[in-house]
Amino acid sequence: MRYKCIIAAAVLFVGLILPQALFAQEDAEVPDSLLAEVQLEPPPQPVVTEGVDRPNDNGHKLTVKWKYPEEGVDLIEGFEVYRSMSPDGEFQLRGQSPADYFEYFDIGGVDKSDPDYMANDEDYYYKIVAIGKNGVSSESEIGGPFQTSGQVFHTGKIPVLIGVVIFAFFTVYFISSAKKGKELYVRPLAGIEAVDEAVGRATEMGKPILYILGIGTAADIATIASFTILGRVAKKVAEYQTDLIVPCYEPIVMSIAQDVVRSAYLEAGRPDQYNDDMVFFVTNAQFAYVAGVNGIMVRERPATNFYLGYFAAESLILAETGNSIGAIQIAGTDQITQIPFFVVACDYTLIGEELYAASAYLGRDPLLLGSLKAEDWAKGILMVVFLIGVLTVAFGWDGIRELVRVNL
Amino acid sequence: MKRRVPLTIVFIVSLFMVIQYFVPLDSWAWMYQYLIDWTIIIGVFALLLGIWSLLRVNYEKIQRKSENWQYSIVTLLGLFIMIIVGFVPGWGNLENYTYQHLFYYVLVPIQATMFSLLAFFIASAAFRAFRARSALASLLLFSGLIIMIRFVPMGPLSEPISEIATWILQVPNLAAKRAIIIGIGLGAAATALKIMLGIERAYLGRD
Amino acid sequence: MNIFEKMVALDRRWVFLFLFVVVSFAYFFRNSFSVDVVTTKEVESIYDFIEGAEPGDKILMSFDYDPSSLAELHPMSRAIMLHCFRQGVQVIAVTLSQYGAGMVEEVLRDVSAEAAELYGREVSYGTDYCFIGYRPYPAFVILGMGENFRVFFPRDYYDTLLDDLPIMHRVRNYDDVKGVLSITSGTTSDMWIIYGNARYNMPLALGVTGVMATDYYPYLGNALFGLIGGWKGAAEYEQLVDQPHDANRGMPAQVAAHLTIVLFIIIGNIGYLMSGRKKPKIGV
Amino acid sequence: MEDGPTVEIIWTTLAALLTVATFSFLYKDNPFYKFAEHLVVGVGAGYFAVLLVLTSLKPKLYDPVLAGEWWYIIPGILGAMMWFRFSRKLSWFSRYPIAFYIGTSGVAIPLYMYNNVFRQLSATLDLSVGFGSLTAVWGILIVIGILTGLVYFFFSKEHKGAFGGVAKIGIYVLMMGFGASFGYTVMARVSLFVQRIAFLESWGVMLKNYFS
Repeated sequence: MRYKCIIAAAVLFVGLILPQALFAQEDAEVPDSLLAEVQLEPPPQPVVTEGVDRPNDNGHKLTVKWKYPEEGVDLIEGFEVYRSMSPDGEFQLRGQSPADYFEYFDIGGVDKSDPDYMANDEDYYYKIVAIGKNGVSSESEIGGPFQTSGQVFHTGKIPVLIGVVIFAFFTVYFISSAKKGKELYVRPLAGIEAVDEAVGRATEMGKPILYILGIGTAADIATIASFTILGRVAKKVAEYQTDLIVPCYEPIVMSIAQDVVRSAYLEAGRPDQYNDDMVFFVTNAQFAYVAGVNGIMVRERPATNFYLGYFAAESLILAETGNSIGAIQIAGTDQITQIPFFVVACDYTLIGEELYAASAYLGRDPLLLGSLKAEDWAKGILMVVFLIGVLTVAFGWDGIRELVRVNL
Repeated sequence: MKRRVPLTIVFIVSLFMVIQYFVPLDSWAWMYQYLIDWTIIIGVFALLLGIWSLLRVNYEKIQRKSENWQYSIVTLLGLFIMIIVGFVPGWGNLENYTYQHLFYYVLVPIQATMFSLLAFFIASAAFRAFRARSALASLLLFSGLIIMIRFVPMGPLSEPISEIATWILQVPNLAAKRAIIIGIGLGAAATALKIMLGIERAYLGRD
Repeated sequence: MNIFEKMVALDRRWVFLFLFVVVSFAYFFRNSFSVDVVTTKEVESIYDFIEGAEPGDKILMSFDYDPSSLAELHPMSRAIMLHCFRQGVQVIAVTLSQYGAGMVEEVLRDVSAEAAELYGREVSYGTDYCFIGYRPYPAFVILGMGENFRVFFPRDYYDTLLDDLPIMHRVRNYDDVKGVLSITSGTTSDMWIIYGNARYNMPLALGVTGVMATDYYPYLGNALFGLIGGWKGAAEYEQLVDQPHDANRGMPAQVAAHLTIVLFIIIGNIGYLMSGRKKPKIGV
Repeated sequence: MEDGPTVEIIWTTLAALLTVATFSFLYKDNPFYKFAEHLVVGVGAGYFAVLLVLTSLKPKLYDPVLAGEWWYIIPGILGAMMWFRFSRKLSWFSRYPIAFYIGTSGVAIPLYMYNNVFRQLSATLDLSVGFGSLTAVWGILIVIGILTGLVYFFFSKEHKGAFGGVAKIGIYVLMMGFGASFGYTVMARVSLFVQRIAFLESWGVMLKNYFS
């Protein structure tokens, strides 16, 4: 744990301190003001008041604001906004603004190669031209220098940060208290209890077990949760000496699944029974994969099908084909659009969060269950916030509602 | 080396991914994009493992003359043709005639048809599961049926049915979705935290 | 095995066959019979909204989809625009979708030509409709248009100053249009609710894909005054404006399919209740 | 590249036959389906292999490195480490790129916290809940539905007594939601099938025009 803290501190240092030091701002110099040429009956002059950097972004954008006398609005067509990097340099047209609107949001390019590029922490000068309806325009004095800059921390995301910190605290706390030997109760879940039973059933029938990890990548949390459950299933399979079929959609997922199954066989004391052909790659075209898996189902006739991980539209095709061959089916996904189809077509479905719970439950390390306690606490707190929030909103007070709002 | 280094990598990368969410700076955005590029590159390298696995499985089937071995020839043929016409320099690669035509006239129609089988499976699943077997199943049946009947002209009944359907979509449907989404959020965040801290490490295998 | 037991244990391939035949039949004879689409309140309220508009009123239509969802969303865009042109309601078009501009141009051209032919009057650019173009950062654009359309769109898609378009005369922001309709296949629908309606409180309605529709029902009656979901919603609108087209032609097959499924569910339930079997189950 | 009518007919006929072969799976597994299935698996894998190498590996690794962006060699090396899996003894090297890949899942922590928790919370509080109107009543029902649904997902407490009763209401709400989603999806799935019939129809028209 200690070396992780050191690394964390180092990453934080590099990330937060260094950019500050590198991009330290210099004092801006005061520009010379230029007098605009005066002609006959020109509209009133705009006066540039400020250039405001938008908070919580990477810079490269600036809102320039100006003042304009009320009586002038009817005399002009609108404004043109010009920008330059020096008060006496060449001013370039950035855009227009309507006659009654006294600010302009100047969006510059982010990339240096972009002709529109607007650098952070550099001086920019603005000039506003009021275009008179009589064809005569009048220029403002040059405003500036204004700077745009990137922010180190997105203050609109503070609620998320607080949420993450509190939740991380709960998780770590309950896992470490589980390590100290505190008993944690977890209610039984039908889908979890069915796992071992399903392996036994396949053994009795002398048929294989099919395990589908879904079509997610190895970076999807649902897939990673599924690896843990696969480890448990594979171990049982090895103990019972049943056949296991794991057709994969993604090569990295396949590689990891091979390691997981091999380890499970090793743990069950039958490393010689494992071979890489149990976990194989089919294809990475979505419905071609479905066609392949369907073929495997109707030819190998597995007794039990597991569908655990990330699933899209193929969920129901697989589950219905599995149903037609009479397999016991256990499914679980965090894809909300697919849960109804699994519920309808499978024998046991782990709904959303239950998939993660199952993963914690069936993992090798019972300490992982501590995280379930943390999730429950978070849910409890959320329910309280919900209730208080709804009540306060109903009585016309927006405090709570604004407190939890994330402003991206 | 075998466990400690990978777990450290996971921790560092995860931590960066968490922090970058809160930091809008260009340098961080660049780093994030750069690391996402890594995953793409690793993914493409891993593809060779996938292709190798596909070759091996099918080759063994043919060699052992196991059941349906003839079809494995079809798979290998499809694979080889695509790879050869796609990779041989000067043959147009992605614009190659055979590559494009096999895509449009083989891959697309079979995949689209496979997808369209859902129309039938959704019907058979509804037939089998939408039965008033218990209170729970009856509710499923009721709300599913109302939403489907909405489609069918029913004369004077249409009006109240469409009202109820809208209510179901507005109230219980939304409540159900939100509850599940929130649960998933907490479960996923907890799992990701355990992965980051190296508590959840089944993906590394043993030894 | 009595008849009820047979009904319960019916081979699913009968369901397949029946569905296949019925839907194919409905599809091939789609021009021979039409289906009276049941219109829903959420679609009717959009129709009533435009029906209640005076000639010369203006509607902002945001086409926030790209060619990939054209097939699903075009029928509703067409029906709504035809309705506007019929009523003499002027359409200000904008797109917040990166790949939308070329497509919107085409849609506007086709539908205005069709309306001109249908209603026997000239439907011309600049007076009956205009297209102000595309800008990135949809959230900013929605906020900006709440102040003044000219903030992000000083000129239209064809580089004409907005003030030179008769339709845009004295139109500053959402206050000067009767309402906003966003036809969308992505997240801009949320932005219209959060940044548009919540902030500027203009009447807002959405046309969305079938998959998205269930997510927006909760906003009906508060943020949204109407909602059109997928082909079904489009078919309703086509019927309301009496211009049945693509969406309506798809309806016979849809109704046939839904009816078939409902029928089989009923068969299954009768069989189940009469035979007293306990299988099958749902898996939770 | 333009095909002549005869060539186009041949290709389209192939596509139509493969479509029919795939549909035949609805009846039962058969040689035609087996052929279509094995063909699409091979073609699909080949298609994506070529596509990914040419559209991902080339612009992300080959081109930048040639252009002097040497730092892209690092992920290249990491990627190549995946190939150590071909040797049983050295396969543990592949854990480094795998660990990196898994590590990127860390982004899920703040993202899920925002999308799944805070956004849902805000969206719910933004609904007009209050007293008096019907929508307000529905608003309150939605909140009750969400809360009971969350109670169903409690793992560390037994679903017994009053708590169990609330959880039971929760699962009822979930079920109604599932039924609604299921029923609503039928439309989209049927249109997929209609599109396939439309394709077969256009093939028929094409044949008819060609031979007459």
